[in-house]
Amino acid sequence: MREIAGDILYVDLSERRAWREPVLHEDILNFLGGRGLNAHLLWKLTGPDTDPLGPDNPLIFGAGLLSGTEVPCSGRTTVTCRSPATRWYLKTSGGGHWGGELKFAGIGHLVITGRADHPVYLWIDDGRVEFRDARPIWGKDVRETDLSVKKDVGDEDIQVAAIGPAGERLVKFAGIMFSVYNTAGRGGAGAVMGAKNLKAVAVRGTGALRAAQPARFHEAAVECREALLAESGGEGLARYGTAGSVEAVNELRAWASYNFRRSRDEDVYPLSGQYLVERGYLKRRVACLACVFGCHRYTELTRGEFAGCYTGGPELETLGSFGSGCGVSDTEAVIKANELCNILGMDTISCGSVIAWTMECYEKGLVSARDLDGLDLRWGDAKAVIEMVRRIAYREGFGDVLAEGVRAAARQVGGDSYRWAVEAKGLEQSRVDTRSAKAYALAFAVNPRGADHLHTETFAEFGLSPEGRALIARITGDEKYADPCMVEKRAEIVRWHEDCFAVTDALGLCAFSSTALYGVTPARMAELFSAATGHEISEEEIMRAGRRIVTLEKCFNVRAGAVRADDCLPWRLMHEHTPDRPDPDAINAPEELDRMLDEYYSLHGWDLETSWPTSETLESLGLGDVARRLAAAGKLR
Amino acid sequence: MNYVVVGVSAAGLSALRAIRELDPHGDVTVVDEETRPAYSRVLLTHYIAGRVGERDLFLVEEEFYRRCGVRALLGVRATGLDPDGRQVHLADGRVLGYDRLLVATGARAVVPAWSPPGGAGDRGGGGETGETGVTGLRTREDAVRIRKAALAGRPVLIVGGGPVGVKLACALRELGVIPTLLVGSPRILSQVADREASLILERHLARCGVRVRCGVEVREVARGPHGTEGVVLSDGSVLPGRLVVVCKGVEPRTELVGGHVAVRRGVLVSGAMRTSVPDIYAAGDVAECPDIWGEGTRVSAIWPHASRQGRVAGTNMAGGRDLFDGVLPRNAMDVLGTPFVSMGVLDAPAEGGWRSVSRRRGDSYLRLVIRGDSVVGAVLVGCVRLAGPIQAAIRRGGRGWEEVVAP
Amino acid sequence: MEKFLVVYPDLCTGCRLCEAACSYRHEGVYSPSLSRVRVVKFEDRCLSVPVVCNYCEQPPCEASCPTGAMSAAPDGRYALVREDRCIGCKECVNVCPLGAVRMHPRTGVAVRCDLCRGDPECVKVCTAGALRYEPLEAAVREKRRARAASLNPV
Amino acid sequence: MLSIGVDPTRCTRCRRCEAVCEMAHGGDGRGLQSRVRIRDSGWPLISICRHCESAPCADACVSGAIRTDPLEGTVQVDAARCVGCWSCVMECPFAAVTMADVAGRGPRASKCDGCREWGFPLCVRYCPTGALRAGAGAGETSGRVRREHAARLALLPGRGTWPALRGRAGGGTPA
Repeated sequence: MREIAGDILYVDLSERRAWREPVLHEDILNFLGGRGLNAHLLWKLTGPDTDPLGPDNPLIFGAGLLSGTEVPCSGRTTVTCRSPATRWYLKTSGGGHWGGELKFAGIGHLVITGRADHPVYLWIDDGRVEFRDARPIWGKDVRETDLSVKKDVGDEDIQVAAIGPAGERLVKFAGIMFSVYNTAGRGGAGAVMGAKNLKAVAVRGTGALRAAQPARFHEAAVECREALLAESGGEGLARYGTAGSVEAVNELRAWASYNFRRSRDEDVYPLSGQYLVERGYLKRRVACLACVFGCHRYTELTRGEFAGCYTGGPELETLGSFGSGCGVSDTEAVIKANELCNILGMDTISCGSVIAWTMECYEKGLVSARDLDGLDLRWGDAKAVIEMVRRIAYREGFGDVLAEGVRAAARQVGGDSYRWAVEAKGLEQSRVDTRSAKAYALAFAVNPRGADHLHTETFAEFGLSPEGRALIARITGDEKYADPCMVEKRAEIVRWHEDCFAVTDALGLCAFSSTALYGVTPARMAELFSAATGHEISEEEIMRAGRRIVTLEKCFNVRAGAVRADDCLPWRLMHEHTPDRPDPDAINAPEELDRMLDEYYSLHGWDLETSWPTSETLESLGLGDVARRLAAAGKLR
Repeated sequence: MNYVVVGVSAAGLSALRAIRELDPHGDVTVVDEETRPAYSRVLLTHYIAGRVGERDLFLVEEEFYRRCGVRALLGVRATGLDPDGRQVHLADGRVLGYDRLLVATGARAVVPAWSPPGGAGDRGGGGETGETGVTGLRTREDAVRIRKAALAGRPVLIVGGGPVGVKLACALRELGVIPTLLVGSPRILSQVADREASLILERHLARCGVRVRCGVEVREVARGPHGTEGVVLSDGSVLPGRLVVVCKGVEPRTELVGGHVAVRRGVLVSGAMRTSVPDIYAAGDVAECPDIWGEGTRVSAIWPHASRQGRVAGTNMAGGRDLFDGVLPRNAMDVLGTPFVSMGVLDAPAEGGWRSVSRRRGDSYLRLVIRGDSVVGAVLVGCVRLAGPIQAAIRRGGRGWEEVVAP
Repeated sequence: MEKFLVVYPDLCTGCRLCEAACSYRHEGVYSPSLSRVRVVKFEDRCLSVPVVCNYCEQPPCEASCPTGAMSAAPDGRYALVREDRCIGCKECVNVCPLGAVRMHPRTGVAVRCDLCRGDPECVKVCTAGALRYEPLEAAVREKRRARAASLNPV
Repeated sequence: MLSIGVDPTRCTRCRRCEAVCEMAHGGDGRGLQSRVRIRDSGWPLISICRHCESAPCADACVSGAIRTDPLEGTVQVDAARCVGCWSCVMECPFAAVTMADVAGRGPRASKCDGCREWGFPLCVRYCPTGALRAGAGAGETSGRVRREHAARLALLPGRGTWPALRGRAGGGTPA
């Protein structure tokens, strides 16, 4: 089992100490690896009052259990810590090749605590740790950092995870960049890294991963690959990337435009994946480790105002947040903003959101041109958007306010601005207008890190693909529930998806392979796990492990003080209709959300009043220890 | 896994290391007649010459076996084998079970008929020189005895003009003794050198003060009141000397496995060092191996082969996979300042596409034996710098030798 | 028909499944450092290029090998490394103009592509079509068509 | 792990390597002590130790004088242990081991030590044409060459008209 899981490497930056511990057999069986084991480690290493930007907040990198193997789409790395943006639980996941390299170095999980007394970067050479001076590269952007570290180490084939200037300046939505353009973006993990004075983690791994039952594992992996390649949505994803569905989402009226004032944009073609291809912006498709699709993009601008710009992306979310979200339809400007976010090390969703919010404030007079140092931040002004991105990263002028996230900014600006601060739990909502997608709404509300789709991706509810409709039928008993406007059965749909998503994350697989495309089923994941570890696990058991992970994450928030009222959606989505969907249901009305939450908590066996998991629920999931800790804190009913 | 290694010299030792590398926890027992840890036989002449001290003869320190976690039964001879019961019988009555057995019993010196009993004895040496004045050169004791005698200024007669005899002659000469080399063949080094090289070296030896007598047969040892006084040659003449060293070559010690596994001159093994019986391996001087041309099998009693074969055997015994690429007979020595190297096939038959190419400048001599367009053997005297590249050419299949020896 | 391992670097997405497949096939484990095919990444440009043995007409690795360890299979259909002969001198590594020959980190012998003895695994997993095992004519035809299309866009 | 690479096609026989090696390791007037030798013709043109992973010279050494340094990965001679038996000379395919006279003791094996006291092989540093190369290891060397090659392939002008890298799987030249 150790051969596939790798060790846990602990690094204490304050003491400049590093040590390895084997991962416990039972922890793998309970929490699988990746996100699951991360959650377990975070729970053990923190208390209710851990300061997100303090030295005690551990920054935990967890490569997936199957990362580094031939299992398709298995290259994801989960970063876990307490979020500086929300102060709640944070798991955020990135692609690229860094996690696999960590595995090849014999390490599954990297736990970083403490704070270095001056900027350092870690050089992990096959498990040997070196603390290297990062003062010469402090301040450099991610691209330069990547090259400098590789040069410093003397090997260009290594993998680097780094933060940019935004992370150094503790921007609350700074991300950690893997392989330059793959972000663990949401929730400000980059700021946690910056607060530790840690510029980068460079890894070289020359070891090997061995499955416990190699032939069986190989067979299972081949089966997964073939199933994924047979998926109807696969080719589109490969050809046009995530942005291939921009137009479809727009037609579904789930396309958050103008800071969620609208849920449809007039012309989104320039923001679509098809446009990127047809106009030649797309230079190549890019794949994370072991991915069979390659939905990541690489774009270059060779002409025009931003000629010379090149970057990974843009993905759907980026096109949404810097594009329609800000009323921008200039593809090149979005690409430029994307490049800036990437090299400065920021989450594009949050960054676009805070700018869109500022635009609305500016329009409504709550923020003046003087506040913005003369910047005329009108809807659709692409250049102003780009300038604002830079100011946020460097915390210049009003950028300093926005760098704290939209909730804090709204508090500072005051007035009604909280109404269009589209965030929940302090995290800016991702680009799905949940007013037109009820399962998404529920999923966003219960997401322990805030309102986005990466805790639970319930893409199947749109019923866009035959596989998705079949899945809904399997969960609910009837294909008719594959309708995003329905409220019925949303709890079931969300719960199945969140279990599945947790298993997917824990194994290091990409969510696309199991919850947007469906080739990697829970049964297949159980088979992969069994063959990889030599420990037989059934489909039910692995899904139960997924629920154990989800529940433990919930418990982290409960211990930190979360109550039912925290499971909500942004004010705007709960109180304003969208003009593009006049029907009365197209809103996440509090009553409707309450109803779904009731169903959801009941289904989970959580207390309806507080939303806290009950003692029986925790015991039945084998989380008795957690129950006792919560009981001692008075958080258990 | 339970491993038994009989005989630890070059082959046994490298097998031991290979086994330990792959299987750190298996049970390993070594059995050897010597009471001290393994030493290097190749170094004996260098010891006599004073180039290495007695302690430097040992390949490993006393602690070695314990450090490797190996049970060492030293000073015991393995006397019998039961392949069906997977057991080795020892002279002291003990019985060892094994899962994998390595036979690395090496070779013993050939004892000529005229040698008195107790002289160059069947352990390849031994015997009380004070009594017989005759010894072989195979063990440490032999070397100590010869060195002592030489330092005491006793005249030494060396019987045998092979590599060991010549090396011993050189070593004694370095000590200041003037040895006499008695060679049965018409020339020295007749097995490992061609005629011209032999003559060059013979003349060089003579120039350096070694007395060389070729084409003479020893009939008996001449004894007098003070012990050995010399040897009587077949023509009746007597050559005086107080110590007679017999260097008539070696033969594989196959008696342990004889009758159980296939034996020709040595124990027949495959490239993986497996004998004809499962789980019994052989390596080193006792083994008879395919040659690099895959044309036949040969016993090759040289150091590099022994250590390489030992490693291959050990690796395969411990479950790894390795192959010995075949015997390429070769020799290198320093003949009182003149280096001499020979390798491969040395005689070129008159027919069948064989020929030889030679070059001589002063006492620097090079001869290649060519079959078809491929080099299959070489002799170098004086300047041996190209020996390595020529050997590589032979191993590669023999082509490209023209480029190697280009002037 | 004689088949070639053809690399279309343009199409490589850099997923490195070829490395996983190769190391699994040859060593039973997943390890890029044991893979005969390597994907070189220029990450700032999201650029990935698979590098694998070119099967040169006059292979410098074979010419430079002093022991004959680098040799073709008896029928000449694929390349071999005779591990029993390899002494680890790294000549082959140093002369290979592609960096396609490497040293096995554990055994210290050279490794290079053997085309999986005529059935390359890397090709089977390359969904992007960057690695193909096809007659040279097929590669040339595709190249020709692409050139024609670029001259006269349809 | 030191690795020294040789590209004879680039060698112009300026013999700077020999001179530098001579200065670094010999230079006491007892004749040429260089551990790298350039021949006027034949093979190998450049004789220098490659520091093999399983070095035949070390395998053949009867006195344990030649060993691989486990840390640096270099093959080193301990002249004090050498008995001058010529076995290593007979084994080295690159003719990289020679015998050098040690005062009063006769010829003893001598070969490249990777200039360990200098930290970097001087012959490589002073080779003006790149006929001698060195890296921290063969892995690094092949990695670098691979990158260079990949860069050539990838950044060819007019990317898009496949610079198809060919790989042959067949016996000999197609008829």
